Amino acid sequence: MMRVTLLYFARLREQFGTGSESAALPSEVKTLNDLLAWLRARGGNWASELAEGRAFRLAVNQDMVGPEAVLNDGDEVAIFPPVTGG
Amino acid sequence: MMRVTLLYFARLREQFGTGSESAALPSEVKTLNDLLAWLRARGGNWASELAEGRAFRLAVNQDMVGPEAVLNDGDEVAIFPPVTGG
Amino acid sequence: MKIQVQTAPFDLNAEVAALYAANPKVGAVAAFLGLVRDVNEGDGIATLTLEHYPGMTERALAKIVDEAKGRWDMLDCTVIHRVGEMKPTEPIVLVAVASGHRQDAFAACEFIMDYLKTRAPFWKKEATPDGERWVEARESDDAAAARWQNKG
Amino acid sequence: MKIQVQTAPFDLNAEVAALYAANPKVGAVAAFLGLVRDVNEGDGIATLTLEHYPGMTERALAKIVDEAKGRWDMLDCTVIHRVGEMKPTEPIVLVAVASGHRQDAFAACEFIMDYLKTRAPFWKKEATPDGERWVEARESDDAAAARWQNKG
Repeated sequence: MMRVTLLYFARLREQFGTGSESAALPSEVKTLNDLLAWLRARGGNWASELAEGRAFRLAVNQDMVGPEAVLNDGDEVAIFPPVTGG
Repeated sequence: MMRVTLLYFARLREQFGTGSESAALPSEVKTLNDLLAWLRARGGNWASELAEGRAFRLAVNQDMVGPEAVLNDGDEVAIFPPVTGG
Repeated sequence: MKIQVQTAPFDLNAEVAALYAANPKVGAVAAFLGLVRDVNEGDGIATLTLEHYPGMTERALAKIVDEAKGRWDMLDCTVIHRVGEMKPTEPIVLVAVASGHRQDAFAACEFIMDYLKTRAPFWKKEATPDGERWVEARESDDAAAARWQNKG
Repeated sequence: MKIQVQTAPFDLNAEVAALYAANPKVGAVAAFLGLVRDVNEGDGIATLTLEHYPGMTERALAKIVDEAKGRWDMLDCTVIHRVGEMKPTEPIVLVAVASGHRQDAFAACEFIMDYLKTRAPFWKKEATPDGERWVEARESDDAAAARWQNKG
């Protein structure tokens, strides 16, 4: 069983009602795509905000990555809207 | 007979030993090309600095122009090296 | 190279002077200042609030600056991005690049801004007369960043 | 639009703030600072002395700024060029452009600098260990100015 830290920012933080959680992932969750499916299964805002076709970005251990990235125990995973700084 | 003010800057000012002069031009001097030929006829640094192929710039009444420009009585004519500001 | 995320305003004179005053090899500094505007998408803006991802922000900015250093002759560089609440006319971000010559300074400064806009984890929330809203990312910013992949 | 030729140093904070502090439409300021370097063409530089053509200088700079205004969305602009004797690390020139968006600010600022380099009547004389010499114009500056004829 893998444990990861999940971080949410900006609109997603507000929609999910939390900025972070520590999650124990079932063994079938191996990639970010798997993680997204697992989060969508929570329903509600999780299902709608993370639906296919919605614009969001993913980072693992503070580097932006694609949804095919493989997760490791202890990873810091962040999900956030496209950035709007500057 | 046309009278113009001639201004020289930077290296040309130093080589000619003056920054300005008021010149009464003979009637055959109608363009900047004619003026350059008339100045070259002074010999010395005038001939060498204004020789064909030397890099210098021309302005009439504070606008850069080409050597074919026609002169008018009272014009302010400036001859200077390529600019190096900034 | 100085990379900083802070709530406080910054002193443009001090930041820019730090790039050239002690280094007579610097012939050019290109600087960019991004400011809070009072109108966006047709609506009045009372305040802008910047959120970021502490840790990743500094890391992302350092990577962007490193990439710029690999492409252009940069002698020094400062990136300061503010977070928290700001009002119209307040500076949000400063990117300043020192170089021997102007072309490198301009290109590196613009590159860093374009990449910052699409890769550094900052998010803007605007307070309008109709309430608060998150600013949407612009496709034009993605296009601006993408054009650096074909030149430099 | 402010265009000024002066011997005195200028205050970057004050000049840049004047472009945006009173105008909440300004979202971007791109600024360029040109500085005296201590080496040029391999020789040490003790001082740099700038000569100009009073009257034509201001006129040439105004024409360059007007051309930039016709090409890009500029809200305001300041060009300050110093003349007289300067030492390494001293600022020579400031070009700062305020705009709604960064692309216009960057492009207009770089355009004004490129044109200033080839069209504004300033001349530099360097004091080196071997004596004084006039700085030669660079072909690369002509090339930099020429590229704006094909884009913008």
